[in-house]
Amino acid sequence: MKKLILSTALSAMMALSPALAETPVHGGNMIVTYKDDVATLDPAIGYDWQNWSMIKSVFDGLMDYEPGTTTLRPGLAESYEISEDGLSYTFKLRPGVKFHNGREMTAEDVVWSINRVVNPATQSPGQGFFAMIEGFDASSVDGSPLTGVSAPDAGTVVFKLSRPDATFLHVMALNFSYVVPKEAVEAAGADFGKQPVGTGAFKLAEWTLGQRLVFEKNADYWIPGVPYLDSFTVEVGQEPVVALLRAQNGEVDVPGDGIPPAKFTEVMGDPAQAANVVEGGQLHTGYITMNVTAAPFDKVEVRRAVNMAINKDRIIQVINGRAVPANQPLPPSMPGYTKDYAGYPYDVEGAKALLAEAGLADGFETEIYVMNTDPNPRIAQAIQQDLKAIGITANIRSLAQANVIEAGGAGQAPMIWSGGMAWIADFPDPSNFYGPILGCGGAVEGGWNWSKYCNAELDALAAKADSTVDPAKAEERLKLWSDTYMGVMEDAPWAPVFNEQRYTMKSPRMGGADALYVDPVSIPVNYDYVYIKE
Amino acid sequence: MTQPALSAADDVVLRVQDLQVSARSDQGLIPLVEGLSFDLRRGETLAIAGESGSGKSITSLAVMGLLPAPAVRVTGGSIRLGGTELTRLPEKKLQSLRGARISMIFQEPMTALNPVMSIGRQLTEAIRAHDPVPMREARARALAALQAVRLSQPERRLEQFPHELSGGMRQRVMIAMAIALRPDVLIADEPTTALDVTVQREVLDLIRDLQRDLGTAVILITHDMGVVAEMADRVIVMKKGRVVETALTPELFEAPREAYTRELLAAVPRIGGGPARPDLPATPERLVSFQDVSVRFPIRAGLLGRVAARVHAVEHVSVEIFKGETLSLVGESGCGKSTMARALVGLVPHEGRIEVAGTALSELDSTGRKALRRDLQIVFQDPMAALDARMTVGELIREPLVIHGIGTPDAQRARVRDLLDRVGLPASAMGRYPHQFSGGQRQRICIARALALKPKLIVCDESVAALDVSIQARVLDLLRDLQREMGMSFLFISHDMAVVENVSDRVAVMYLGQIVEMGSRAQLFGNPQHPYTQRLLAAVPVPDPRRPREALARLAGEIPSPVWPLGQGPDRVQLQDIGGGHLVAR
Amino acid sequence: MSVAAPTSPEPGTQPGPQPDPQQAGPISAAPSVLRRLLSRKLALFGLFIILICVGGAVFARWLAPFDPAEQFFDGLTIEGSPMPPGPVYWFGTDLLGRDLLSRLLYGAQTSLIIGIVANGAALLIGTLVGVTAGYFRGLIGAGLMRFTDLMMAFPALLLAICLAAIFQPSLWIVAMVIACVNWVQTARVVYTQTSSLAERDFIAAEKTLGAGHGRILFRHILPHLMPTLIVWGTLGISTTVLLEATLSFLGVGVQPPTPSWGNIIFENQTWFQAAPWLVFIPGAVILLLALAFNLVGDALRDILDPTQQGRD
Amino acid sequence: MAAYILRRLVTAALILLGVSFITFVLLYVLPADPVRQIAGRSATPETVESIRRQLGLDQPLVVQYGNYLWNLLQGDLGRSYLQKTEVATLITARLPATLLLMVAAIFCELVIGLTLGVIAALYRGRALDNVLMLSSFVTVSAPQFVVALLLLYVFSVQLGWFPIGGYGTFSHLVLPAVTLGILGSGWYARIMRSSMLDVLRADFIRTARAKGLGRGRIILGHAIPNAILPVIAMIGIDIGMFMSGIVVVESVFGWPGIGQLAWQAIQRVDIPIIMGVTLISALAIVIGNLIADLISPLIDPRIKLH
Repeated sequence: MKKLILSTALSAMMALSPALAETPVHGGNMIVTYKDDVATLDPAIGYDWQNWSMIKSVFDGLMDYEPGTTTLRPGLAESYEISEDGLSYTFKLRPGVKFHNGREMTAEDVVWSINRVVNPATQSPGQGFFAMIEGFDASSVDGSPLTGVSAPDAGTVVFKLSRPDATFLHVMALNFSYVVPKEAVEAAGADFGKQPVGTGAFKLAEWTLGQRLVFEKNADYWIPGVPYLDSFTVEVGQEPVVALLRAQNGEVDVPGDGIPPAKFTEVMGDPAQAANVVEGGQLHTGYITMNVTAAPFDKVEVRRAVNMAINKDRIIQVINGRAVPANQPLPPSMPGYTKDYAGYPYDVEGAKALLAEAGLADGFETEIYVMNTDPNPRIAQAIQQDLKAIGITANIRSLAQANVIEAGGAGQAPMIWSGGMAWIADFPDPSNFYGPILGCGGAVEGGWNWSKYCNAELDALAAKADSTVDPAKAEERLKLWSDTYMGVMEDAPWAPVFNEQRYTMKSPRMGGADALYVDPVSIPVNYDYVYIKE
Repeated sequence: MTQPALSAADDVVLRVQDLQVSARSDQGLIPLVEGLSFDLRRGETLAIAGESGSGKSITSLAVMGLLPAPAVRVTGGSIRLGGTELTRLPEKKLQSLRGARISMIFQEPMTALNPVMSIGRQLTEAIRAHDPVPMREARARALAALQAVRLSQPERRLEQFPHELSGGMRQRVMIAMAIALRPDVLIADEPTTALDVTVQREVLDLIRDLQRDLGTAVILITHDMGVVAEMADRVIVMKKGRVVETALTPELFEAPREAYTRELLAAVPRIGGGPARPDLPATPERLVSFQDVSVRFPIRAGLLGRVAARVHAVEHVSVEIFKGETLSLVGESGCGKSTMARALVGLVPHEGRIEVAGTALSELDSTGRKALRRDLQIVFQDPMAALDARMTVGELIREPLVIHGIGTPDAQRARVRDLLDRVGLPASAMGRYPHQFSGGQRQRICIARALALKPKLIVCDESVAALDVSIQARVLDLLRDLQREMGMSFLFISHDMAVVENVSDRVAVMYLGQIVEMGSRAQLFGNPQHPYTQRLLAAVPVPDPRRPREALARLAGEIPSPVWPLGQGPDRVQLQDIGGGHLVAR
Repeated sequence: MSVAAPTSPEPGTQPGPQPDPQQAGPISAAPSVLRRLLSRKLALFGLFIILICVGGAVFARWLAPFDPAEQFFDGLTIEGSPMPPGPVYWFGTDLLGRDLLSRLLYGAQTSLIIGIVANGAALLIGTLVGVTAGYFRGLIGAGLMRFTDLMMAFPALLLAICLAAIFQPSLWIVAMVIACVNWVQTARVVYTQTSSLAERDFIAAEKTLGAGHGRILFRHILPHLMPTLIVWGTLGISTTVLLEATLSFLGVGVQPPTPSWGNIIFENQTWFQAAPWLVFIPGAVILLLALAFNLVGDALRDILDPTQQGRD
Repeated sequence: MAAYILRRLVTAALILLGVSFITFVLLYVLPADPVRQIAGRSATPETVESIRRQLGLDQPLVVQYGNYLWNLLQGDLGRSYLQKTEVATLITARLPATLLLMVAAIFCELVIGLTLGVIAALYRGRALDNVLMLSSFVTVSAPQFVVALLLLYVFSVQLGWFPIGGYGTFSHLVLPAVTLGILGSGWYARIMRSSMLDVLRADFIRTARAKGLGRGRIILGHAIPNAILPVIAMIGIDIGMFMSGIVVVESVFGWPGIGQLAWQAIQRVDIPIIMGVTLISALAIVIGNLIADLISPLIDPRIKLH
C-alpha cells in the first residue's frame, strides 16, 4: 500500500507567488460586473462562466488548486490516501471547518453532497463527472445512495472507484463535488441556488435578482487570513462596453466580461490603461468540428484539407490578436500538450491537392453553424473565406446557442465553429478535452461530440491513460494523452484554430498577482486572494 | 355694465366704411368683399342677406378680426367699434374686445362647441378671459346666462358636454356664451339654419327677447328671407362681395329696388305659394307600400353584450307611394323619417313588409336586390358627403351604369353627358372633382347619378335643405320637370314645411317614429288636425315683415327619447280617417 | 392658399383649363400622376434617391469596386482594426477588412427587398385584415380583430427566432417574418379608419346604386385609405430595414457574409466610437432612403387627393 | 362600466390563452432540446431521459400544455430549468423595473413627440416644420444601441450628469427613459401633427377665438385635448412594440428589466421563463390597451365604452 500524505502547511499558501513583493492588505469592497445574470450558486447546478468562481468562493471541495495555477492541493481534506490499485481514496477531513450557518462540517456532509449531485432528481449537469465511483450506474438512474462513498467516521470519507481514474482528484476539486449542508439544502429546496450555504471564504449577503450580489467575508474561514476583501459586489446585466466605460471611470474594479473588441485597440493603445490590463492563457481551444459520419467530411483528406486551409493568423488578427494559433485540441498550458507537434501547415495548394485526392477537386457546398454572438459570426466568415480559397462553399448558419448545440448533437451540422459554446476546461487535465467531445461516448444522438468522431483505438488509449493513477507514472500518462490527441489530429475530426488569451482589466487599486485575475481554474477572478491596495 | 361713451348723438356702435377684404392667391389679391359700408345702432337688428359666396360671412369674420390670416385679410376701409378702429388693432387688443364687446354665434352648433370640454367650463372660460373673477362667481354668471337663454335644468347643463345636448340646446349655450358679457354687438351667423323649424323659432324668439332686454345691436347673417322678415330692422342684400341693396325691412319686402333682390324674394318658398300639382290618375298604380314597418336599433350592454334596449326609430308605419306622385315625409330630426328612407333602399334592416312593385324586399335574393336598385334611388342631404371626393364627376355619374353593366363605355360616356346636360351642368364637368363645384351643383350631380338608371322612385332625403334658396328653387324645378317627363315617383323627406308644400302630392307627418297625420297637400296644409302638425306649420318663418309674430308656445320639455328597454315600446298611434283619406292620430 | 375656412367662398365654377371630356376618367389618371410627381422638386429629389438606391442594387456587380465578401489583407490594421475611409476604400473597411462601399451597394439588394417587398406585404396583410374587419364587421370582423389583438400581444421576436430555427434561412423567410410581424399595427389603424368610412354617406350611396362589396372596397374605401397607407408604408421602411438586421442576427434570413444595410449597422454598432463610419454611413443611407420614400409618398398623397389639386 | 371591464378582461384571458398556446407550440417544435442544456455535456443518455421524464417533457404536446395551464390556473408559472427558481420570483424581481421604465419612457415619448408635433403643426409648411419632421424621421430610423450608447457616452461619461447605467434612483431612470422617448417620439410627433392640423381647422377653435381667448389658451385648452385622442390609441399599439424592443436599452443601461431575463432564457431554451415572460408581456400589452381605452372617455366624453 502506498501512502501519500500531503502537507497542509498554510504557509505554503501564503507563498503562492514568491515574486509578489507587496503584502496583501485586508478590507474593502471590490465591484465586478457581468453582462449575463447569475443563474444559481448551487454548486451542483451552476455551470456558467460567471458563477463558476463565485461558487468556488462560497463553497469548498475536498481538493483545491494553488491560487492562480493549475496545481492541485488539498482543500477540505487535510490529507488523502490512494490505494495501490488506485480504486480507493481515503480523505481525512480538516477538523473544525464550519458552514456559514455555524455547524461544523462532517464526513456525512461530504457523502450526502456527492450523492446529491449524482441523484438524477438534482438534475446536475455535472453528474457525469462522477461515473468512476462505484455504484454510479444505479444511483444515477434511481437516486439511491452511491455504494462507493462512505463515511467511516466523522473525519474520514472513503471513495471506492469502479475503475482507476487519474482525474479523480481533479473531480474532487470540481464545483460539482463541493460540500453543502444537508439541512440548508432541504430547507431551501430548489431555491438553494439562491440561498447558498457553504464553507467558503465568502458568504452571500445580498442578492437582488437581476441587479447585484454581495458576498461578505467569512470571518471563520478555515484558512486564516483569507480572504483579504471584506466583501465583493457583483453587478449583473451590464453591457461589456458600458462596463468598460465604468471601469475607465473608476466605478468598477473588474469588468468581468473583459475588454470588448470594439474597445480593445483603444485600451491597448493607451499606456495608462494598458497598464491595468492583465493577460493570461486560458484552458481554451477554439475549433471547427466536421461531421465525420456524413459526406464529404467522412473522407479524412477533406478534413485535413480544411485544417490546412485555415489562415489562423488572419483569424487572430480579426479578433485583435487576442489568441494564439492552435494546432491540436489541447491548449499549450494544459499538461499533455505536444510541444513539438507542428500541426497542419497553412497551405492552400496542399489543401486543394488533398481535396483533389478525395475526388472533390471542384470543391463542394456545405454549412457551418455558429453561435450568433460577436465575434463568432465574424470568425465564421473568416473561415468561410479561407474555405472558399480551396473551393469549399460553406454557408453560414448563425443561430442561438441552444439551436447550434441541438444541430450539433443531432449530427445535422456538417461544420460547427465552437466559439462561445465550448470548450473551457472544467479542470486542468488533458482528459477533460476528450471524453464527451471527442470520444465515442459523446458521438451519440444528442451528445456533445459534434464531429461524431469515434475511434475505438483512441478510446482505449484514453482509458488507459486515465487508469494510470500512480503519480510516479504521471509523465507516462501525459505521453499517453499526447498520443491520443496526436491520433485525433491524424484523423482530423477537428480543425483547431486558436487558443484564446484572456485580457481583462482591473482598477489600479486592485492588488494581488496578475494570475489571480486570469486564474485558469477560478475563471475569471479568484475572489479569495485578490485585495485592494489602499 | 356701463358702456364707454359712444357718440351719444347717433347711438352708432359699429361703423363699417368701405370695407374691402381680399384673399391672397397666385394671381394676386382676389377681392372677397368690396366697398361695404353700414352703421349699426344700439338695439338695432341689421340683417346681411345673401347666398353662398356673397361675402356675408367674410364680413362678419372681418368685424370679429377672425379672418384666416395671412391668406385672407382686410385690405381697405375701416371698422370702428365705438371709438376704436378694429382693422389696425393688434391681436392682443382685439382679443380683449372679442367675446366682451363683440361676440358671435355660429351656424353649426354641433361643431362650434368644444366636444371635450364641459358646458360650464366653456362658459366660465369665456367670462374669465375678460373678467378675471373668481371661479365661483364666473360659475354663477354662467348659470345666470344659461337661465337667460331659457335652458331647462341649467345647473345640470353646466356639468354636461355638448354631445349630451340637442342642437337647439347647444345653440342656446352658444348664445349664452355670446351674451354672458353683455356685448355691444352680437353677430349671429346663420344661427338657425341647422336647426329644426320649431327650435329655429324658439331661438329666434330668444334672440329677439334678449336684444330687447339688453339693448344689444345684432348683425344677423342669413340666407333665409323668412328669418330676415321676422327679425331685422334693416337689410343689406349682398351678392358676390358687393352690396346690392340696403333698405328698411318692410320697404325691401314690399318694393325691392334691385332685380337680384326680387329674384331672391321670388325664390323663397311660401306656404300656399306652391304651383298646382298635375292630377294623378283616379286609380293610381301602387309602386311602394310600407306595411307595418318598424326599424329598431339594438343597444347592447352587459358582460355578454346582450341587447339591453332598443332605439325605436320607426314604429309600425304603413304608407303607400303611387306611381308618378310625390309623397313627403315631414318631421323634425330624430323622428325616423330618414330611417324610413334608408330602410326602403335597404341600408338598414327592417321588420314588417316593404313591397316595391309587388315584391317584398325581404324575399329578394342578391340578384333581385341588385335589380331593385335600378328602380330605387336616393339623393342624400349633403352632396359633398355623398360623393366620393376622389372620383371625377364623370366617373361618379357613370358608376351606376358600370355597376349594372349598361351600355358600352362610349355609350356610357354619352349618357353621362346627357345626364349632365339634363341637370344643367356642362359636359366639361366630367373631368373635374366634386369639391370644385358649388353645393347646388353637387346636388345636381347626385341627382344626375340617381337618374342614370332611370329609376321609378327617387328618395330625396333632405336633398335641398343645405342649398341656397335660389338654387333650392332651381333644384325643385328640376325635380318637378323630371317627374313630369319621366313619370317617376318621389319620396321627399324634409323638415321644411314650405318646401314640402311646394312639391308634394301627399304629405305624412312623423313624430317619434310614427305617422301622426297623413293626407293630401290640401288636406294637411288647409286643415291641419294634429297638434304637432299645427306646431310645425306655426313655426315656419314667413317672408312677410308685417305678419304678426306670435311667440311659439314652448314645449314642456325635450322630445321624449325613442329608447325603450327590451320588450317595451311606445304606445301605438291609431290613425283615423277624418274624410277623403285624411288620416289623423287620435 | 392653405386655409380651408368653412365660410370662405366656394371655388365655384370658375372657368379654367379643362381636360378634354373624352379624356376624362381613370384611364388618364396614371400618366398625369407621374407627370405631376415629376413636377415637384422634393418628390423629384426623392425619386432620384430611390433610383440611385435601386440602381446601386441592380448594378452593384458593376458599380462595386470590390467583392463585398472579400476580406482584404490590407483592409485591417495590424491590430485588427478596420480602415477609415480613404483613397482605396472610399467608405473604409469593416471589421473583417471588407470594403464598406461595396457592401453597401450589394446590401441595397437585400434592404430594398425588405423595405419594399416585406414592408409592402405587411401593409397588404394589415390592410386586408383591417378592411375586412372594418367593413364586414360581424363575426368575421370580430374574430379578425381579436386575432390582431392576439398578435399584438405576442412577442414578435420569439416568433422570428422560432421560425428561424425551423426554416432554412433565406431572404424570403425574413420578408415573410417581417410581414407576419408588422401587419398588426397597420391592421389596427386601417380597421378604425375603415369602420368610420363605412358609415359615410358616399358608401351608403354606392350601396344604393347596387355596387358590390368588391367595387366599394376597391374603388371607394381603398383610395381613401391611401394617405394612411402611404404614411405607414414610408415610416415602415426604415424600421423594417432595421428589423431585418435583428432577424439576421437571430439567424433568420440573410446570413453572413451577405450584406444588408441593417446588418452592417448591427455587426458594427459596438464600434461606433472606434470606427464611426461603420455605423453612421449605413445609418445615413437607410435614413436617406426612408426620407426619399417619404417625400415621394407625401407628394403622391397630395396628388391622389383631388381636393389638394392646384396647390402644388 | 364594470361590465365593460369585466368583458374586456374575459377577452384578455382568451388572448392570453391564445398567446400561451402559440408560444407553447412554437417552443415545442423548436429544434433545441432544453434537457440537453440542463444535463450538460457529460450526461449519459439515461440521465437525459430521466430528466426529460421528471420535467414531463416526454409527454405529448397536449398533455404538457394541459399541465402547464393547470399549474397556471393555480398561479404557478413553473420553475426555471436552469436557475431552478420559481419563474414568478424571477419575473416579480424584474417586472417593476420594466414597468417603471416603460411608464417613464412613454411619458418621455409623449412629452417629446407631442411637443414636436404641436410645434410642427403650428408652423405648418415652414422651415421649422420641415426640420422637426425630418428629425422625427431620424429618430424612427436610428438604431437603438447606437443612440443609447451615444447618450450614455455624452451625458454620463463626458458630462457626468447621470450615472453610467444602473438602477435605483431617479437619475438612473433619466437616460434610458429619454433614449426610448427619443426613439419612439417620431411616431407620436407625426400623429400629433396631423391630428392638430385637423383640429386647428375645427369650428370650435374659431369659437374659442371669438370668445377672446389667447393663442396659448386655445392651443393648450382646446386644440391639444381634442387632438390627443389618436395619440392615446397609439399608446396601446406602442406598448406592444415596447415589450419586444426594450432589451437593447435595458442592457446598455444595465436596467434590471425582464428583457434581459427573456433574452438569456431564449438563448438557452429555458421554456418556463420564456413562457412566463411572454405571458406577462402579453398581459401588460392587454392591460395597457385596456387602460388606453379607459382613458379615452375621460379625455373625450363622447366615447362610450361598450
